Amino acid sequence: MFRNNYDNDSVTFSPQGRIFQVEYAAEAVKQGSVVVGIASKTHVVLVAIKRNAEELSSYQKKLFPIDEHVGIAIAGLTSDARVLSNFMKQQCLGHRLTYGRSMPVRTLVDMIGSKAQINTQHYGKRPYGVGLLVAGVDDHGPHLFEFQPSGMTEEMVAFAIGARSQMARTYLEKHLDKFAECDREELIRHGLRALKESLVQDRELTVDNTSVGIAGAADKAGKVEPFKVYDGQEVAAWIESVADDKEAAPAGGSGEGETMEVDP
Amino acid sequence: MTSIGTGYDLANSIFSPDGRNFQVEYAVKAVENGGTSIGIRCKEGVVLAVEKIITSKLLKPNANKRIATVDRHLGIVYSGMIPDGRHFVDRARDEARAWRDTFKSPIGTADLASRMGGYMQAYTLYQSVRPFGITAIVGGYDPSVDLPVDGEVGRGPSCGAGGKIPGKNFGGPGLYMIEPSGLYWGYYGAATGKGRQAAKAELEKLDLAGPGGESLTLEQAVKEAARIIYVAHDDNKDKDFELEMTWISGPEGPTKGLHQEVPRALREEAERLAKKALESDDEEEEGKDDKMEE
Amino acid sequence: MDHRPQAWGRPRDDVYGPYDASYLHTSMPKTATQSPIVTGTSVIAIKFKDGVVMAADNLASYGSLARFTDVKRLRPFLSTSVVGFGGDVSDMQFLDRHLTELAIDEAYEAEGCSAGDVSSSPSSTSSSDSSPNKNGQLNASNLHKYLTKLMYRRRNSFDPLWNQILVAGFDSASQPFLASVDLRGTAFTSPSLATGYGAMLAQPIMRKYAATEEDAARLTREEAVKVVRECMKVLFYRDARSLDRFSLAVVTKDGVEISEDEVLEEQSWAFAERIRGYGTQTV
Amino acid sequence: MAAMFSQNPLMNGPNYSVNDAPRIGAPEGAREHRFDPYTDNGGSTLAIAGADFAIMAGDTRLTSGYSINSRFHPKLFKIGGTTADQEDATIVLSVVGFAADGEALKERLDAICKMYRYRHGKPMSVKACAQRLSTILYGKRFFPYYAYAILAGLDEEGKGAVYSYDPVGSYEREQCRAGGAAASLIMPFLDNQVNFKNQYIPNSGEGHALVERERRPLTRREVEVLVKDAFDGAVERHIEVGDGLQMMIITKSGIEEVLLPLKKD
Repeated sequence: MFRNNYDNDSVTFSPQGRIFQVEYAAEAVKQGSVVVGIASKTHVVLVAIKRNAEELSSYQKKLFPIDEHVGIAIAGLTSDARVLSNFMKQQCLGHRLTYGRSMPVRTLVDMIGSKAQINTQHYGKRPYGVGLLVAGVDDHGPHLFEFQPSGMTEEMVAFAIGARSQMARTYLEKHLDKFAECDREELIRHGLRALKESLVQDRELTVDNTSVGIAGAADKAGKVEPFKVYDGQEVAAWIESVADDKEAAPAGGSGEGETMEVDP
Repeated sequence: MTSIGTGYDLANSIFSPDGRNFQVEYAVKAVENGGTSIGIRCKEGVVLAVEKIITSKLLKPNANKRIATVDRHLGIVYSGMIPDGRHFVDRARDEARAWRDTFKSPIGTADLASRMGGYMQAYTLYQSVRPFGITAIVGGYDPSVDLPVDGEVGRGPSCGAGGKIPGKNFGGPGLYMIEPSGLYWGYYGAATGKGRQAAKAELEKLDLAGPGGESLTLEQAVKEAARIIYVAHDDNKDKDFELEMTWISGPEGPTKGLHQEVPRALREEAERLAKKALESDDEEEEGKDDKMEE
Repeated sequence: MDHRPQAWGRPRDDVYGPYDASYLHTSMPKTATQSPIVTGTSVIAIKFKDGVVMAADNLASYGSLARFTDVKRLRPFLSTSVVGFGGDVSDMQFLDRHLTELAIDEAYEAEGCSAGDVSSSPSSTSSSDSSPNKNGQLNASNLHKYLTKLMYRRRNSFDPLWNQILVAGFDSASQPFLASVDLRGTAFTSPSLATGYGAMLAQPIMRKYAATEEDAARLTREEAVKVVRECMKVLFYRDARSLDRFSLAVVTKDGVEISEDEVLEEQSWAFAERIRGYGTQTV
Repeated sequence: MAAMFSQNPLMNGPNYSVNDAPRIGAPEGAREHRFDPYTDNGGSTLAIAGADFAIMAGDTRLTSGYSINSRFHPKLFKIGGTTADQEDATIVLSVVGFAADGEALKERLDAICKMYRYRHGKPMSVKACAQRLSTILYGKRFFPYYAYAILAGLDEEGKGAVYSYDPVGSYEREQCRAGGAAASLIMPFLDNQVNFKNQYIPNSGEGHALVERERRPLTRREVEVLVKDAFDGAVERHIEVGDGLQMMIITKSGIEEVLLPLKKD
């Protein structure tokens, strides 16, 4: 029934020092559809592919606002994500009430990290089956964090999680150096292009299956662009701008790489 | 691992017939897969360093810190499962706060090591929890002078608090390493993680317990720490890594008794020297004593 | 607010009639501060164009007894803000310890958030950063909000911290910030503030110089310090629970300077001779 | 003994809004309190609903006893916006009485509105918000928020809506309401000017035959003038009111804020 004797629960080490239950939970993340996040010096963007169970059903939400300065993208078990999302919302609200400021993004991410770690050390608990990309802005500027079921949280320049996300990550690695200086629109386009890399053959980005979320750090006047999710017709122009642009990549000649990549 | 499969390794807090607790041993395995951490204790203070393997190019450089401050004057570095380490640090901070609540003064390095050793050990006692998959190194500098009690409003009496033995030194640097079993010892130089063998060999050459520790300045210790991490990384060359270093000096030293990140300029200088030392090492290959020259 | 800390938590005489102090002398088991014991008198503060000046004398009184004469009632927070305490001294010490822990927690967060590229500059030993807000740590306005919640929570549990507190520093827009909170959690801000007797004696003087924010933004540091020293002198002349040794704090963007051994110079008690009952009577 | 040291004259107060007879003769246990958690911070508020707008107003003085703590302490708060700066808020709450309770009440209501937005993806209606506010107040029935709240916004039809509350949550929707220290001074003025009470057409008859003046909804301009007049009158007659007048005008295009000076004496 089990692959080995050591994967029954999350409180048993294998002789190699691994905890299989946690590794399996990480597999659940790969079951979810792909989400991509990128941070520049001024903005942080999340883009996601939404799935629908069948032709006539609605699309599963992938991006959630947490507080005015933070949003998340999820891949994996949506119900686990909701637990974490509600927790984060409460923490942000509480912090704002107590200190009159927005919660530092790292502090918030560390909180869910600690919460998830507990589930990997106690019998009768299971690790969360969801991975998150947490995007937010605070006094230090824009941030992008990855959260794993193990409780591992790391700050990234750009990242992708979910099904077939490796292709998106390859795209991101290739364009890594450009992101810092990107403006808002360029950043979204990079996000969408990365997303396209991970699409199954003959699937396209459409207004129905694409979500974009973005937040901007304080500008010179101290004004923050609050995290907002865009769906439906709101993302039409962006999708249009990256449609069949294999040649029309932005200045810097990044297009040549695209043909090299082969979907496995 | 001859005993694998006998069934005594399938649950926590179980002894095998020959008196071993397998799950704790397996937790040590998790530590041995992690990046190398070291600590060096010299007369002027303590240096902590860790090798952070870069698992993805997409990680933000220098943003993910692994050495944590506890109270103001203590540092903790760990190898193994990072989320476990975070939990461990959270607990250490709670202990430091509880100590302040009770005694109105900062916790000593030895006291923190003792409490955290106890905490770690408690996770080997029950079937319902697993041991920590980390080995932690705790460094600190206990003040040698009387500190004001927290919340003190006035100058107090002008004469000393008393109770001190003339000629005896109080306070000073402390370095402890806590293992998944809860076992901990004080060290002059401590190393754990994947490259611990090489690192230990290098630490022993420094002769920290003997005259080496007396003569090593804190700045030299920083440079040695960087070099040792580079040496320890040598077996793992295919992967890139980031070096993170912190230090704690006495009240007269560069950190004024606080646990702080090593200033960037010094760290880069130390890394430059470390790379140089490694290169000349490779050329000679004789394995001569490779003490660094200033 | 009444100038006597003993009167702070009581029903107002003008509303409820005179308070029968004999209620205080029952032999009930005590569970909370029901009255202040050792108290500090006024704290005063005024904004100026680059920051805030605050002062409080070094006396802690036990009733009418001048009990402790070396008590520091101004406390720095994270080297960006100053907190001044009036009222009960033991509650002040509790708050001081609490703020120490808060500052330590804040430093934990700052260390995790320190963006890699701008890692701690060489030779930086203390955290006196040039801009108080850009480092993402709690500024004076955040701290005041926190203290307000703390004081209000304690009043809700009928276990108040018997203090009136002034917080000085900078807000998130890097403007000088000055605000007050008392034992009931009532919080407010103003270009100049004073607790206890200072609210009656010092506040009118300070308002002459800084009636509005605009006025305060024209004051120089020297002028502000001068006004505060003048107020401390007036308070020493007229407040029987005051001392001529005091602490003076100046918060600017460069950090916090507190000098704890200020002495009132050039005192003139000539006015006292004409007042019967004031000093030695010759008649 | 306390009275001996009191600097306040022994009288029943200059008509403070929280006026209570001294509790002499109450049962022994009832006088056990030592720490009085309440105080009155004075000030006054006022709200008037128009055909397609609502106006909330309040002075900005904060007092304790005869001291002026602050000359600029707002009593009006925008509620339930998406962000902390309340840019897209559509509801205004005013609180007067004990300032700390007022502040706590406002923050609680705002947090609830924000959670509502998070859960339902739309802002709370004034009607729902009004009911919720009542529930909050009543929830602390036995340790009340000592705050007189007024809530203003636009209802589903776009008409101005004003809800007024007592400290324990009893509430009703009204055309206009004054609250706080000078409520008793302002309210009769409003009865006469907003609801046209006691306004008759001269010589239209005797006694009950007198014909009332025709009632008509006031324009926004008229209401703004009315509010200023009401506060100028209150400042003249009540020591706890003054310094500044803060006005928020709620229309379908958002909330407009106006600050006017009042006498500072």
